[in-house]
Amino acid sequence: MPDAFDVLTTCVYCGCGCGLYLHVKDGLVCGSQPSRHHPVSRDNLCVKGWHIHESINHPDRLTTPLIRKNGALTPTTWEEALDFTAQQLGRIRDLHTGRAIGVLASAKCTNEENYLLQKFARTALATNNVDHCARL
Amino acid sequence: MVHAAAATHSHLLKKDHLKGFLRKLAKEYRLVAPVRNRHSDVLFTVIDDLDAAEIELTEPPQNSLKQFFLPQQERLYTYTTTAEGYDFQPVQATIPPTVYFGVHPCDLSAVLYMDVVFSRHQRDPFYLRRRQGSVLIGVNCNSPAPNCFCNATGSGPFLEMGSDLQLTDLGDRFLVEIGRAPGQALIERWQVFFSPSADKDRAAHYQTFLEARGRFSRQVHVEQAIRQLEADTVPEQVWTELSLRCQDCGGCAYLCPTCTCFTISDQQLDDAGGQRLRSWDACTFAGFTAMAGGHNPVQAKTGAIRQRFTHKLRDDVRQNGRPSCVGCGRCVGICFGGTDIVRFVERACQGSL
Amino acid sequence: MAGLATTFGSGAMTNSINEIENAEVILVSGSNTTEAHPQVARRMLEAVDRGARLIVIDPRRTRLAECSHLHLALRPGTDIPLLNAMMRVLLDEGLADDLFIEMRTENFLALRDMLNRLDLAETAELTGVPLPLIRQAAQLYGRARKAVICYCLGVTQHVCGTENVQTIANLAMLAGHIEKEDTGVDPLRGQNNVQGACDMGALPNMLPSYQDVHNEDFREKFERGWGVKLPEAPGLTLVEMTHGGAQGSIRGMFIMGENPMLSDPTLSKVEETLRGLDFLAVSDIFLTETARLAQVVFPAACFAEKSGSFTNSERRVQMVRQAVPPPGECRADSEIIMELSRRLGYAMEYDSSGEVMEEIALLSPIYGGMHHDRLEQNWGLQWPCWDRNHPGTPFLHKYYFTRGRGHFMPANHTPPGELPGPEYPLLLMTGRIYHHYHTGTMTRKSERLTRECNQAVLQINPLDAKAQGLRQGETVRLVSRRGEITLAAGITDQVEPGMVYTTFHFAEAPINLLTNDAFDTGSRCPEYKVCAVRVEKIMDS
Amino acid sequence: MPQPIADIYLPRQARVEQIVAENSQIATFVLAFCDRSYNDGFRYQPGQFMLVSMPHCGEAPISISSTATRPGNIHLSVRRAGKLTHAMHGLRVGDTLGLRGPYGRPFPMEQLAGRDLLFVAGGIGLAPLRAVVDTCLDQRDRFGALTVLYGSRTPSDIAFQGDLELWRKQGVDCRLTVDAAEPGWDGPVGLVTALLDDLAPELDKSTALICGPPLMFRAVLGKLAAMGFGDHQVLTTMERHMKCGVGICRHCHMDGKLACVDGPVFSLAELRKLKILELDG
Repeated sequence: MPDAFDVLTTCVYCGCGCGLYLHVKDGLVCGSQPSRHHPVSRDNLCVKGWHIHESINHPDRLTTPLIRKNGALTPTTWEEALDFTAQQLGRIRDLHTGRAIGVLASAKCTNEENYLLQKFARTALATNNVDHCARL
Repeated sequence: MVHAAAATHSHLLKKDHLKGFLRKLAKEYRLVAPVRNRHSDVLFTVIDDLDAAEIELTEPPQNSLKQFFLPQQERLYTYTTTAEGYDFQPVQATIPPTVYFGVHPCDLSAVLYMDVVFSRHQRDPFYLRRRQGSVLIGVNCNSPAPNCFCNATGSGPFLEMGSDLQLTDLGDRFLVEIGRAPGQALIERWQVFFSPSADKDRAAHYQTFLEARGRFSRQVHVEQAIRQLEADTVPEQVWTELSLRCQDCGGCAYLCPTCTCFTISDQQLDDAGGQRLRSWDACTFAGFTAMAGGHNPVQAKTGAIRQRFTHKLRDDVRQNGRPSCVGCGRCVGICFGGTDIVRFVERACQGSL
Repeated sequence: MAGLATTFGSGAMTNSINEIENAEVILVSGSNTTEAHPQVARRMLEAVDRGARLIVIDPRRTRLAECSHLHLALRPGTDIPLLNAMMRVLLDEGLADDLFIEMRTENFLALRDMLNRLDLAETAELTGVPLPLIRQAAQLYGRARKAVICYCLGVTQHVCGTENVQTIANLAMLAGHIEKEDTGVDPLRGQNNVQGACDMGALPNMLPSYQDVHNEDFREKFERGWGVKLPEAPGLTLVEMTHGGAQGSIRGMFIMGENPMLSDPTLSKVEETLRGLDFLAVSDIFLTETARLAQVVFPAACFAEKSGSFTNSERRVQMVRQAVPPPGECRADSEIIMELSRRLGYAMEYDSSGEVMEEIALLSPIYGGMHHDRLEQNWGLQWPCWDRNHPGTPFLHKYYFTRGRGHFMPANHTPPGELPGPEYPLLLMTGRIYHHYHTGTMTRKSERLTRECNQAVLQINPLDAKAQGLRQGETVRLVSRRGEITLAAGITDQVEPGMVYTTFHFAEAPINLLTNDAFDTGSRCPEYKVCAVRVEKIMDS
Repeated sequence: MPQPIADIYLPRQARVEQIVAENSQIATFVLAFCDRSYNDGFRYQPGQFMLVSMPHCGEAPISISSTATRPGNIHLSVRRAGKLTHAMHGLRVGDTLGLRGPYGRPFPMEQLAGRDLLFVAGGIGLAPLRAVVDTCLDQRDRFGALTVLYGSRTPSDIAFQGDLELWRKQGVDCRLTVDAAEPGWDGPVGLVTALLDDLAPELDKSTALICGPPLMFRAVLGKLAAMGFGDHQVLTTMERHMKCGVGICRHCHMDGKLACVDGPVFSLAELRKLKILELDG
């Protein structure tokens, strides 16, 4: 692998869907540039796309699962976070049926993730209470 | 600009042997060249696997060498704030010696311009340490792209100086001219790849130049616009129109091979410190000139737009004798509001030609 | 996008973004295109430079309005009468496309009768736009050979959002401006994958590919595919879920990459609801306002750290490719979902996002030919793409509408849910700005974007500012019946007297504390574009 | 092979030795480089500026308000304006900050020798001029009469009171005015331009040095012109956003000139050739 390379991906900052290259150096995204032949970006990005790398490496990124203990969110393991979540959602589902569970998908996540999430809601949680902020 | 007689110390490199030559270079240098990737975009790319890379020498690459000498974002220092004090540690970056192959005349001119900017008042260590270990192998443009206008900025389509080696495509072979000592050294080191050029090769070179010069599809009156700016006769309305259309993307400056404005900012990483970053900036952003407390000496958008074109076409001519627009055409057609430098030149010259 | 679904059968842009620059007339309604969809605006301005006419319908004098040939500065919430008036002009002047109406549409008589009952002068009066301007706009639009209408949330975020959209569709069908290349009706989607999230069935009433939950056949198909019995009753919408109150029917929530604590209307109610839940889990990349209320927070991978696909506004399904590994212990949302699902007794095993897409193609007809290996090539595919050999669809409704015939849905004026009065004399509109995206979760972490803009600004007309004795940049209090915030005053004639405008990106000035949770009965879309407020000067040193 | 290039962007650690609160918004920080030998060899000229680093705040240009004729430490007088200056106001004696410089074209002290100097300042604008006044006082024989006109918002906003006191004692004609009086103020109220009415400078041997907010600046220029000052007899120092300080980053552009290397000190004659906000309004 060269020390620096570019990966073509799709911008997340509006519905236009520009094709942009993320510039990766030493394992970090440190730049972005438009694709010239992409039908939407056509060799330029808006100011948000040109600076998209700045929020990827941001030190405020969450990097560990958090769980509320004694009122405060504290770091925990994936196992505990997943087990606890599954147990809680399962309990509510079994006690009140799936109608008591709401699931919000995301207009910022991928198609595949949204598909999985609504499938998860409709199968594992037995609810059609799944929506996202399409109208906001 | 190019004369048949000028190319005295020139060599020939058969196209069949180009890859072999590059393979030798790649053993001792990091190799960067314009590569057409699988999405059909052409980018200057660090070449890891020469056999897998499709080197593209005709379509101008969408990025320029600026990205390598002045990266979009680079870490200058890390800093710590402890009880002992507030201390900066330089980032120990190792910069491998790099051959930049297949650099078009516009981009070569741009590097020469950057060399001046980064050493005129003070020598910029971060730029120069990248630049010092670099070898530039240029390739003249036989068929300028539709947006090119380097003929109007004096930076193409052929260039005689600026690179270490300068290649001209003569069909089945390249004519190779030596620009500077590192180029000479390369030729000597791998002389087996090269053969002497004959008069007919140099004649073909000149003929190719003449043909290339006739292949520009745009006529951009850069000189006239420079005169208008110098005489301060660009109608105010032109600035107003352009600034209404500018949508603050910064793309023209970021894609420009000679726009070297940068900013320096700190990013806190934890309680004990952070890093100081240098990143590209653009004079068209309002925040470029805004001072702490909010006052901005460049108040209207027109001021920022005026700065962009005036700097490129007037101030740099005053200072360096030539504009810092190298006519590469990268900013042409990419503006969200249709206000690229070619449109500016057209508008500025309207009624004056 | 319920409005287009009922009239055309598909709720998406009928054109490709690039077609816009070939249009002869572009009608933009309720879209601050240069700021919210820069690449679309780029095509509009390119069209203008080629000689096209640009008509902008917007209460504010946006940058696009300044670049336009006709700016119809309507009173907020009067879109329907304005468009009805335009249609009446088309009828009166013989600019209706009779052949198209005859061959391709139904229910035209209902529209014609409604339009003929219209008093043009009165209608124009209602909208605040001079009748000659309306007439001119109608003529431009009606006479064009290729004309597109682009609209955005300025049209949909009203109590009558669905009717607004239907009225736009009526106008396009009346003029015959649909079915052709470079001609159509284009709702611009706000977020990067809103289209995809809808396509994927992240909707309470729709299974993937807009297959109605009500419909037994569709349900059966998915039950066979997924191997479980599916719930029949449509679910609750987002606002119903987040506004249920502390004792609402929803007891537990799982929120993936959304921040309703900033994006939803009447935030105090959202907070009450979320705090009242028995359990809340949030998956996000930053600790958002919503994540702060959760019992469990999962650190998610961002777009640069995973692979999959997004569907843009022009229905183009494109690859998202992983560039770097996720930082720390972050995991992709898909992994999180699969882990939870397994623990809840429904195992989902996918080795890659490509495998998920294969299942999507199997069950969602419009994605029938979408496979990652195909998306990898070229620049993705535009749905509908029925099978592996289908090239995708750059523009919709060629030869026939998705629903068969286009259905005219005549609508009359519906006043906004809340209008200014003596106590709250100003009309507040909300929207986006160029430098920030949605709730600012990502963009406000960017050094450059925050340098350029890091403050909520209340646009207010110089006359209103003067009446209050406000200076440029002064911090003011903005109050509605539901709450109050403080923010900086930006005095500008971009807004008319009596109107103010601001954005929802800033957590320190959460404008949705003020907005009205009245919403459109058709689409459940909240009325963000109109509510009544007052501006108060803050009296201190 | 390439020779090592000096790291011109590397800030050096400096320690706060003393803090003088000039008013509620302005404080003067007395600083010395932690590296003693560097500190001892550090030289600068009046009108030059330093780039100051504060943790997580980046850098900002601050003009030096002390004189090189008193070596050993550097004074930076700072008004709270943005993030960095606010952080500076949180410093305590003994804390450290980052410094690099000095940068910029200084006041042409050689050319000012033998002339009567008229200083006109508003608010924080006295900071860079303070460096000149103190230089003149330390080399008293080289310069003619010294007059300082200083405008403040209110009497309690008057900064540099200690300096004004000292200057008076050394024969500098210091005159103050305020925009709005407070109880106990019996001095003039109004713009600093009004103070010029009472002066009758010998034009052929006078130079004016001005620094202050744009409105004041323009008003003073008008007045001086009316009094007969030629454009060459008026000097000022310009404030701009800066990042590199050494003529590369271009944030401080002024119609073809750069404030960091072509300035910050300019004569009015030089400024008149430029399209800048300060002159065009």
